[in-house]
Amino acid sequence: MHPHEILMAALGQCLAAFTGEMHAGLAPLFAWAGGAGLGGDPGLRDRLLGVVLNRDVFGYIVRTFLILLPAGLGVYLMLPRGLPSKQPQYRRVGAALAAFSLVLICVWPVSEKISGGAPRTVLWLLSGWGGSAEFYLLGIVSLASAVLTITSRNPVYSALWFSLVLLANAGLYLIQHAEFLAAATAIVYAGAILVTFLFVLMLAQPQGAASYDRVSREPFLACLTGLLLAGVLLGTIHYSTSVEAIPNAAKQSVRPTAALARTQMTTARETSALVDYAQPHVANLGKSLFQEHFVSIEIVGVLLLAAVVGAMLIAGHTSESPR
Amino acid sequence: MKPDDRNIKWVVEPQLGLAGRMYLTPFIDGLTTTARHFFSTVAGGQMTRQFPEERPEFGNPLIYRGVHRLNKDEQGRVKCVACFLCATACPAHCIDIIGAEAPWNDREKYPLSFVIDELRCIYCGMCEEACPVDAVELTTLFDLTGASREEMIFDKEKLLSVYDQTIAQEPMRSRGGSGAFPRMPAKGA
Amino acid sequence: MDAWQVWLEPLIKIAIVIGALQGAVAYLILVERKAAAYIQDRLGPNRVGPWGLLQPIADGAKFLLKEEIIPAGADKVLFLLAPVSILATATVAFATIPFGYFVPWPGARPIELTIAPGLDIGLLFVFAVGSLGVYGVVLGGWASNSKYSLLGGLRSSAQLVSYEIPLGLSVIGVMLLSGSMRMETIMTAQAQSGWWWIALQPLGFAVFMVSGCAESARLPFDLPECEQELVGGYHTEYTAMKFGMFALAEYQHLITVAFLSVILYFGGWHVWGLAPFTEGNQVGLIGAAVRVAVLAIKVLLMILLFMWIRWSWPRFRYDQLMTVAWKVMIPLGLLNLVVSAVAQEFLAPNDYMTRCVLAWLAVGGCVLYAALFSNVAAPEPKRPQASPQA
Amino acid sequence: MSNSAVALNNYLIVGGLLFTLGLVGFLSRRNLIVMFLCAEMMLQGVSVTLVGFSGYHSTWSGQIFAVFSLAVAAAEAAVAMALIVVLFHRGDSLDVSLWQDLHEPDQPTLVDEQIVDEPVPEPQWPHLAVAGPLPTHPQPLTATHRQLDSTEVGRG
Repeated sequence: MHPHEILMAALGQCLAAFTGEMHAGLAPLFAWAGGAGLGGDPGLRDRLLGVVLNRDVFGYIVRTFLILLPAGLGVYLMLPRGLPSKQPQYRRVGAALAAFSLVLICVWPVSEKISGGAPRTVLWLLSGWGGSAEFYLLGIVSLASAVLTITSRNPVYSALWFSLVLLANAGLYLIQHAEFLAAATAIVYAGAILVTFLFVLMLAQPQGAASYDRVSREPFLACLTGLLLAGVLLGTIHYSTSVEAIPNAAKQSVRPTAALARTQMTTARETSALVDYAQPHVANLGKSLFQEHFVSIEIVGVLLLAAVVGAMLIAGHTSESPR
Repeated sequence: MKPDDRNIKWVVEPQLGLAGRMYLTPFIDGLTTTARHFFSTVAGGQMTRQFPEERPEFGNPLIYRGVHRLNKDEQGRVKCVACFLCATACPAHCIDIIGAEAPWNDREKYPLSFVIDELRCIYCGMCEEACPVDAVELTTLFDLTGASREEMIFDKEKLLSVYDQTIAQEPMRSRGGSGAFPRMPAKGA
Repeated sequence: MDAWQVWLEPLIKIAIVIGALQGAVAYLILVERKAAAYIQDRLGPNRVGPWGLLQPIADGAKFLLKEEIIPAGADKVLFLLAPVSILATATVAFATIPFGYFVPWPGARPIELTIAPGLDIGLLFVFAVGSLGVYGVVLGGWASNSKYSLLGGLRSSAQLVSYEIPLGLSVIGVMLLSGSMRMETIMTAQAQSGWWWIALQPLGFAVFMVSGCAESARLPFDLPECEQELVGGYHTEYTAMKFGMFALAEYQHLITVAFLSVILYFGGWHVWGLAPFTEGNQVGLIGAAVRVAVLAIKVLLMILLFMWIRWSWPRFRYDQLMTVAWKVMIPLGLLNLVVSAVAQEFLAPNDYMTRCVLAWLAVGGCVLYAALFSNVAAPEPKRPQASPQA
Repeated sequence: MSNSAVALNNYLIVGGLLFTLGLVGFLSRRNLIVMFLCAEMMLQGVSVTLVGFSGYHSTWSGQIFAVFSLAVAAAEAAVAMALIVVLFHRGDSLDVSLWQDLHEPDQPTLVDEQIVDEPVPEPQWPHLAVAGPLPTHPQPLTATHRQLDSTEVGRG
């Protein structure tokens, strides 16, 4: 099949899924439109409709694709593509598309059957806005700066946006009571690794953008790959964590709350390691780290030592190497 | 430079003791020195000169190079003969002279305008050295301030007024005293 | 909790801390100038107000009113972002500095005099935020489009990243002794044991002081901005309030280090004899005032010590700086850590005397070792071939 | 769907998107350091996922995994930095396509597209400050030494 036809078919499927979820009445129309791209094969059309309406995992994935499509397009537009001079309109359009996609991820309503009646979205802490505002803020900051990291023409800006990603992630860790990890991320990643890379960057490219920073390798294929990966990942996540999609037998294995987990689903050893937020956090983390994962700690220590020795060996020869 | 030159004094680095090699004694020495100065100052000991209230004393005002002045002769006329030697000698090109026919008999020319840009001047004293009649001299006025660049460009009247201000404390440095330029034979004479 | 408790109380605390901090910085600059003047047999600022007491206000006005210059070719966004980021990180570090909490009147809800109380990683938080301060320096250096600034920024980033390691190592001993990273707990542990950790952690304190000096770029370690080589280092091109922000951040770093050293090694608000006022977790108004006063006095003394050091010692050379970090301070920090861990493992929890003896033995061992084997500071003096006077 | 499941869902989504964005960047960018940053971003995505799972299961394991991945990232950074420095010294450039002759023999070579040069703005040199205005002469003269000077010294 010609790639063009595949694309048309995929678009049709997306449209079908989109409308099938929200406006079941319009679905056949769009499904037909999608099917028309395949030559009007009624059997295929029916299968598509079945996929969409049955809400199996493929349906979730298709809908996720639809949500992510503007983001993929936006990232493609924002990536440096060797355009003659600064062409901010491309970046602006791309940024608008990506932001639109982000908004879709945030506010796209889940069907009432899945959410159990309450108006809920794909990305929504069910406790309501009170508990989720921080998550929204940090998550959006993290994702937006991630997009800017990979699309900035100036690598220094890339590094800075990545530091913002790290800080937002540290905030996300804090929400999940991973205080030590948050501080460690800030110290190790943002404070040491990234600064060292900024160091090299400023020594290597004091002028900022170089010619190879203004072009990308195969931006379209890269974005397509990313779109596929993200679609499959998010669709699967969405499908597997929605209650309706899980059969009754498997529903038992979903642990709705930590309290339930404590009573029902854990072995004795896990119970001892359960997080009690009233206790000092770091002490318990350390206990768990050095009692249950002691060998791993040693191995990581050896790894770090090997990395340091290796780095010195590699970088120590720079002065002798031919230029 | 020859190592066995008599005039070179070779300083041998002091050998540091055990504590010195660990920076301990130098650090403690430094701390005690500063503490001693701190407390002696607090107690009202020796202090630097409090400048605007206390004026500095010059060891030898004759070799101090401050603001210029234009000297006058006994009759109160400007001594300068507009020979342009100072302007030529000036490495900073800060002297601007316009000469004119002298209205007096004892010289041919006199400066119609004599301007020194005190901001451009580097106070090297070359003009003083170059002057054949000891007309331009550097005084001990050192705290020269002004609110604008224009104010710091001294013209003839200002330079003469510097002479009036400073002549009491600083007599002319001229060797002969009269300082009159030996009269040239008049034109055509 | 009521809404006002959730929102208003932290806001008030933040306002108090930031206001006190800026005022303290302004007057500490005056104190430093006075101290420097006395050390150099001068009088210091004495023109604005009695004894120069209004000098900080005049300085502040000058900072605000001077011309803002953005150099040609500078990256404007980052150039403006750098001072903001460095000042922000320097200020945020104070979020977990505790001043204790008190019950304003009997039966009332206790008020914690900390912006972010109950953060379990208090000490780690300060380090994390402090490590982000490097960005301001690096960005300021790079965005200025000036060689001097770039060199200053590079130097300083290497210095700050290097000295973070001994700084982190040195406080682990304190964490082991107190069993917590919370600064309240660390102070309580010292108050309960009656020992200040300086007695038990002399090596750790030495490493902490040196690394803290280096982290706040105070004079023996002010390589990033040494005037003789780099004009002004990373803030060469900064003018007016942007430069003022750098100066403020520098002093805030100093105050942070002083606070940390007092809290970690000098018992925080604990003083023998004042225990009746400050005992227990919940104290009244007087107790809280005494605590804050004791803490403030200790911190002030610490800052004066830093100032004294600044005007007494010359600057390290850059290779000496790195040597001190990697070859002296990190091994010392590791040694301190090992000694503390061994003592913690094998000694009774309240056997402070043995710990003290062990720690000072370790110091003695280090001194002995350095005296016998150190050649860090004594390079072979270079002499000309011909002997001077034969 | 319960609270913790949704929280997990959210963390998985953010983690997955971070991973994807890192992948896209790694595939498309050509600067070695930016590629490295993108790899780190993929690790961050994994860390977010792990922390989400840690919160969901109320155990430490996820966080401990994330701590380990942090340590591995640090080790990776050290080696990657050394490699990048060496490569930069050899090629005087951070462009990864300089090293594409390391690929397998049957792979196509990346041909650089025509990059339109960006117009480099003229550097703005600083102007020397004028030392002072010329004095007003009492009478116009034809040529004084000062006028000669002003051409030589470039004053005014």
